[in-house]
Amino acid sequence: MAPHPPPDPPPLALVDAAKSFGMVRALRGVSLDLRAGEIHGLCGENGAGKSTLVALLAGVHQPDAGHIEIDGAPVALSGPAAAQRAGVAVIYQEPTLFPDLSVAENIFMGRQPLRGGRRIDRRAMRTATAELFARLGVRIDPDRPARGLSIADQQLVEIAKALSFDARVLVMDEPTAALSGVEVRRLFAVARALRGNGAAILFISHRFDEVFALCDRITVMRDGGHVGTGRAADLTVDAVVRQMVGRDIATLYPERTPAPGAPVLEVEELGRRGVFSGVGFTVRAGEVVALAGLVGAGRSEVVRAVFGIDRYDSGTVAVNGRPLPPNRPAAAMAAGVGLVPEDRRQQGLVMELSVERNATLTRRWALSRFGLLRRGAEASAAAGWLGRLRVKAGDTAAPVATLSGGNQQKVVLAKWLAGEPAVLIVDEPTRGIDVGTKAEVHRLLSELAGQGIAVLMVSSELPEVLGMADRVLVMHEGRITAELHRDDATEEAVMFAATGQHAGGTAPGGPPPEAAR
Amino acid sequence: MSAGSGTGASAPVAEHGGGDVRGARRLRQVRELGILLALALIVAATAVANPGFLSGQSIRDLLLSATLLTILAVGQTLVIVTRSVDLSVGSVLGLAAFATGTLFAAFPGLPVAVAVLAGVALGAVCGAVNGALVAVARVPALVVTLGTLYAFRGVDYWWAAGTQINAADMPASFLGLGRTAVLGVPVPALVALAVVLAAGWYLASYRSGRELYAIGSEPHAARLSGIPVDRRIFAAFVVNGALAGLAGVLYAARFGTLDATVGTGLELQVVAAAVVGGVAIFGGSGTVYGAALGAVLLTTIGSALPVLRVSGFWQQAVVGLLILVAIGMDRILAVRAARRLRGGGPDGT
Amino acid sequence: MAPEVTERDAAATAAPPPRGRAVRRILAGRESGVLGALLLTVLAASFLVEGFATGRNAGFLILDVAAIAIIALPMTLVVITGEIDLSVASTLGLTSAVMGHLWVAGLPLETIVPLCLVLGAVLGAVNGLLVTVAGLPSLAVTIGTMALYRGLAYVVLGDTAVADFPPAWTAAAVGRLPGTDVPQVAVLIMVLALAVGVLLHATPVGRSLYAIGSNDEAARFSGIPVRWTRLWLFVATGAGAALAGVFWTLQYGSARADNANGLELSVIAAVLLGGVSIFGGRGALPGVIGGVLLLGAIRNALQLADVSSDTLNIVTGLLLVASVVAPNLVARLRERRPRSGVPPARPRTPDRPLRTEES
Amino acid sequence: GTTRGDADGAGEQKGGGKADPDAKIPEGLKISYLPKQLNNPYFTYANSGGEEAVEELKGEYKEVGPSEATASSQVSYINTLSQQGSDVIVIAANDPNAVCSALGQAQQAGAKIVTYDSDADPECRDIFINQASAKGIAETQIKLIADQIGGKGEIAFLSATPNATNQNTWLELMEKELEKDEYKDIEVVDTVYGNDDDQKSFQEMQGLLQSHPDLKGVVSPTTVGVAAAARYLSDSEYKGDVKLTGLGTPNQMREYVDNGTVESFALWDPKDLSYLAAHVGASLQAGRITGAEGEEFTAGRLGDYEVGAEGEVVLGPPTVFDAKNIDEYDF
Ligand SMILES: Nc1ncnc2c1ncn2[C@@H]1O[C@H](COP(=O)(O)OP(=O)(O)OP(=O)(O)O)[C@@H](O)[C@H]1O
Ligand SMILES: Nc1ncnc2c1ncn2[C@@H]1O[C@H](COP(=O)(O)OP(=O)(O)OP(=O)(O)O)[C@@H](O)[C@H]1O
Ligand SMILES: [Mg+2]
Ligand SMILES: [Mg+2]
Repeated sequence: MAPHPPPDPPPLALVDAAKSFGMVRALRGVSLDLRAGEIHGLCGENGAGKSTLVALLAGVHQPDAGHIEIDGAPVALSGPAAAQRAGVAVIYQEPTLFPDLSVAENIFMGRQPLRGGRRIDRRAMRTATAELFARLGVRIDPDRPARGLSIADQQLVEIAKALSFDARVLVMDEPTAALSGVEVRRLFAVARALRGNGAAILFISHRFDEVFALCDRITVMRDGGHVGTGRAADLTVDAVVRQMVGRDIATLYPERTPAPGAPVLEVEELGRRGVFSGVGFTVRAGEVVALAGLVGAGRSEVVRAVFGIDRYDSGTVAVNGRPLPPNRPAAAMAAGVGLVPEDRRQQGLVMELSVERNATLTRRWALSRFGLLRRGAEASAAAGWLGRLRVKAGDTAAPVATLSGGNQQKVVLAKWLAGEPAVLIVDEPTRGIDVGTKAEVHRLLSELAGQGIAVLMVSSELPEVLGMADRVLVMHEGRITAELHRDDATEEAVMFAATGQHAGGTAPGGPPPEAAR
Repeated sequence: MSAGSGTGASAPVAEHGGGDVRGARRLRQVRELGILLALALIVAATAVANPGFLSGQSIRDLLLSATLLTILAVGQTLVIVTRSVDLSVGSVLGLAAFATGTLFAAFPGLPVAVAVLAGVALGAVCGAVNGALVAVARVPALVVTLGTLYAFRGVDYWWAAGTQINAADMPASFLGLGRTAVLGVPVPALVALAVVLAAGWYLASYRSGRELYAIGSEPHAARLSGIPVDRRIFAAFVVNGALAGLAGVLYAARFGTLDATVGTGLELQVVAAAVVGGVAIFGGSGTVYGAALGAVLLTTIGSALPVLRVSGFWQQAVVGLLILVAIGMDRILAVRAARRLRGGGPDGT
Repeated sequence: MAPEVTERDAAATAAPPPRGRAVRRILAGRESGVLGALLLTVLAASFLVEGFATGRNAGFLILDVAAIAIIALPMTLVVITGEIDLSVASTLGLTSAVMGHLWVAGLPLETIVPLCLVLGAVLGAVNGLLVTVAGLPSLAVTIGTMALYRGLAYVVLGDTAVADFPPAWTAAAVGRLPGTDVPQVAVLIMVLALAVGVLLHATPVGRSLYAIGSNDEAARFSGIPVRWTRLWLFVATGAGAALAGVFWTLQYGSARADNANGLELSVIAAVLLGGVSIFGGRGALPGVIGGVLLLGAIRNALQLADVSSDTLNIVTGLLLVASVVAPNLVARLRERRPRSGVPPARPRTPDRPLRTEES
Repeated sequence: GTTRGDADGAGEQKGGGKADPDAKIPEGLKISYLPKQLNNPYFTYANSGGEEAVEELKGEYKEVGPSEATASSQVSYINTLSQQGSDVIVIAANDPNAVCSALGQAQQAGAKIVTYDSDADPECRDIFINQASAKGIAETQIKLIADQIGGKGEIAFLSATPNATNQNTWLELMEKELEKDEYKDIEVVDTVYGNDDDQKSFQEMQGLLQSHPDLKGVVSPTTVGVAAAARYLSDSEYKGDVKLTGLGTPNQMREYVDNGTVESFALWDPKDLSYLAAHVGASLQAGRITGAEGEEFTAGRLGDYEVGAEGEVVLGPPTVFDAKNIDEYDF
């Protein structure tokens, strides 16, 4: 534990807390103290219990054993409202916005500024929202509804909401998972400023560079237990990783010797009014192509259109030389295309279905005979891939909702890998996945490519893009602004193209589409 | 993500969220305008065909007819906005109406105000039963209120036991409530107007009102925000019940003849009024003004068709068609608004 | 339909046991409650109510619920995908009216019946198209078509009733299997139920229905033709309602525009009583059959016991409420109990588990 | 195929056996009343007469019925009654045909079927107690309205549901009655349906008056309709200018007769109707009558009756209520 106990009691501390969900022991006797003026990092594999810990701090769950202390005094947080009253602001792992309400209302719900007669002061609310966004360096119209915001923007609204509390304690569960560098830097600047003002901050992330860049102390968890806490300065990434997974991770990005074959996925002049235009590229068998760009560049939209989820206005998509009918995911699947979507909760998984059924959802027909499902075949097919991806699930018949975020992500991957696609499109495949699994996913992707599968990867993590891709396509405002070969792809080159500065690489697109926002 | 490296801090501030927000908002406002327009069209067309439709008497009749549905639609909106629904309103109205009549029959000298309060209170109690079941037991409102639709009606039948209360059983001062007019506007219509304005004002300007929208928009997030979700849902049901009770009292005052079947089948009309008025059936959006307009629109259609001498056999079909047109129009506006906001996005499934 | 908080908690009870296989899952679900209640009702009524436990009465009971059962089968599928169809009773009425009209016009019944089924399918398709293509909420759409179809029924047949259907046909509708008291229509219902049950519980299509009901976006991302499926389900429901309409007309020997007025609520009540979640994604066919029979049996037994129709209404209502409240209370009580071998069903995502317990 | 043309000669055998006018009425007959709808005040009042008669006959009285007036739910109750072994089922049919097959089964199980208020297909019942001959009702109403409007002008009908058998018969007969020379200046301009729903009737009345500015009178042969129409009239500017008559209950109409909205209206005494039905049922079960035309029997306090054509027994002429006599009745 901490070598020098501070004079003041910590504003928020968890003492010997345990929490079980049915048979799953999510937390077993974890202690953690958040000190004023300090940023505390929390690391752990997927399912280690980080979010559960957050839920206890937020008053969402009550510990089965142990307790929470505020300023040294034990308290029972009966609900989120109680935690808020105690000065704890929380950013949950998944955005929790009200899609029908305006961004400003989302931020101030239940705490709207008032004027005479206890009426809501809309103008004050709008101004305050604009100020918060200014602090974060983003421009989101406070009056627009939250519906339609990208995940990244949703996350930013969440951050603004947490800031609006002016809380003594700020708990952030993977706030950066959906953000790109610019926003992350802004967030860090704000977090440091808050620390300067004496706030206690808990920061959870699977990205070690972030954890080490920001945090003063780091706690590592494993399997619901507390492994250790130490000063960031005294720790190294390797040490933390070893504590987390109980072994060394050789390398995050596997060595690859790409041997691209024939073109498999050919996209030409794809366009959708106001979203993207003139998008064309080819992915060859055995090749990993990354689609990079800033958040909001339209990458997800392009791959969704390719897979047939979204309509497109112009252009063609062909797999193995045969054109795909637009807007028909089933046809794309039949042609051997798979898409791991970016939003696992909304798009990737059916939360109420079991882990097993989610994993076999795309293979319903293949796993049936005479039109009837064969449960045995289903179970074994599911078990195979869930095992390979080391999905941590107590019971594969339990709803997939009971898994931790990272494990859910693995189930989405399993679901698509099981179909043995010819073209695998992955959108942010490692968002929220821990290092161990991340290395595993990378290894898998490259192994698949090695088997001749064409892989198209959308990623906001530059290191991942650079580490994995044979070729990098960079998008900016709905256009491909650069195509970089593995050897030319540097951070600078990608960022230049991604911000539309046309440096390095070629810019196949013309001027940005006129219909851009 | 390597924070701190890259192209430096000079990266431009990106406009997030994008979309033609103002245009989208304008479109949403049109939503209520659309209903108003449809209303004006129907009134105009009917008046051209039969000028008698615009006579003072006829307008008074129209306002009176719309009163009950409007009050019910306002209450229903409160509930629907929280992603619930109350199918039992017809039964609650019937029960409250009968209770009011019985009260007068038993105590002929009762002050009118007491009877009104009693009816409203009975409605609130029924609403509280619904609310408690939905909020405390946390079960789907549609199932619960479908159950209480039968149960309350059963109680009504059992209570009435085949008797009927006639205008003669109620004091003239009470029946007068349904007939007197202030500045040419019937009192019940004024009551309905007051209810609409009060509810609209409350929903738009008070924290707890906005919280109803939050709950309907994303119940889970509402709990995380520390909103007392169960309490709010409960309150919405109680208010809705009380309004149904009020409508029952007004029914008694206006129609004078009361038996156990009063208000049968009204629930779907009420839901239809709210939906036509642009209240999203899955909660989170819609206003009581829209719902009230929806109610007036439906009543106007109901009154205009006989005046237009549309055959009785065609009337119901026309009403159905108009409901479809109204929700279709609403949908078109919503889609357009969404398009402007995001300039694309997945085609809804 | 998006899942809702309250329902989510009801989900708790539906959580399968650790090694949940089909049978045990059904036992653990809401269906078991309904089937148990049915068994109890039938047993109690047999002992307590004179005249209940006779073949003749069973025949009456089955005929009473036949139309509801026929519609409830496809309706179950629709509700599982998170939609609802309130227009079924009106579809029934319109089919009945058209049947009468065509009969008066001199067409042979052998032609009329298929035409009516096609008509029902078309009416269902109208609902389906408005829901899938126009993207309108089904509750709203079918409230509209409920009025529209009933209105059209009046347009077709006006205030008249057509009642001179050939006795051979009307007798067949209420006819019993030779040598028994079992109505012939029971065979039809059983065949349909079996077909729907297999489709729902043992085929890839059934699997996709649950996926659509729980999260239609994820279903689309999994290559499930969501709109197409929903469209077909509405068509099937329309055809089912039309079949019920033909049966109803012959059963009562009377084609009228107001036939089966208000039946939609009985159908929905049976489906919901059977444990199907109104928000989609959850439910099983045995439960629905149990729900239909339970409502019919209670009604029948209470009628025989001379309980008035007022009380019947109250009982029906309370039963519906109890069917959703009871499992929830049980789940909560179980949750309160200290952990035992049985995993208290308490599943919500780690992302959205965060259910507050303020009280 | 099976078309409408293939007439089938399903022969009917009625009133099997011979009547024995002196047969003794057994005690303990189960006489069950099945009104169109339970809790309908009209039937509640009417059936009190039935109860009275059953008591006189020392039988077992029972009233059952659905809470919504539909034929299908009545069928379910008919089945229940036949399963319970009722001796006499007295029913007001919601649909003349839809209840038929169930009634047939009940007959087979030994029950005698008496219809009242609203008949079923003659094939499926033994005797129909007609509240007043349809002709009598039509004539009375036309006479009432003609007198009130001074023998000429536009009139309209406000009926119950478009499907109600008795309503449609009366409407038809009233139109026929109007063809008479003395009524040649009266013109029927519209027929609307209030569905026996108070609010709907109210709105329909309102619609009638607006769309026919020259309307002189309205006939509403349904108690719900006439009351709603009277209420509308009494508050509107048309009061006094537009005459209203029809079939209504004295209690419902008293206020409007008192305030001059309505001059007179007609109805039979439903209590007697139901009373008569019990006697007819008991006589049938005892074998005193079989339902054949011309048979005579005594019905308690109502005196002697004769079975008419098609097994119909007519209660008597309708009573006309006006300011002078209305206070003598309380129903
Ligand atoms: N509501 C719940 N019901 C059942 N099990 C749950 C629930 N919430 C969490 N768990 C289980 O508790 C364990 C800890 O989950 P938690 O979400 O805290 O992990 P995490 O450390 O946040 O993981 P990640 O990095 O993937 O977000 C997991 O095994 C998960 O399956
Ligand atoms: N579900 C959605 N509904 C409506 N609009 C959306 C949705 N998702 C994204 N958008 C809009 O589309 C634009 C681009 O989306 P998005 O941010 O997903 O692009 P991207 O390049 O894929 O970024 P990333 O994948 O890093 O999130 C954004 O402006 C966003 O507002
Ligand atoms: Mg987590
Ligand atoms: Mg994206």
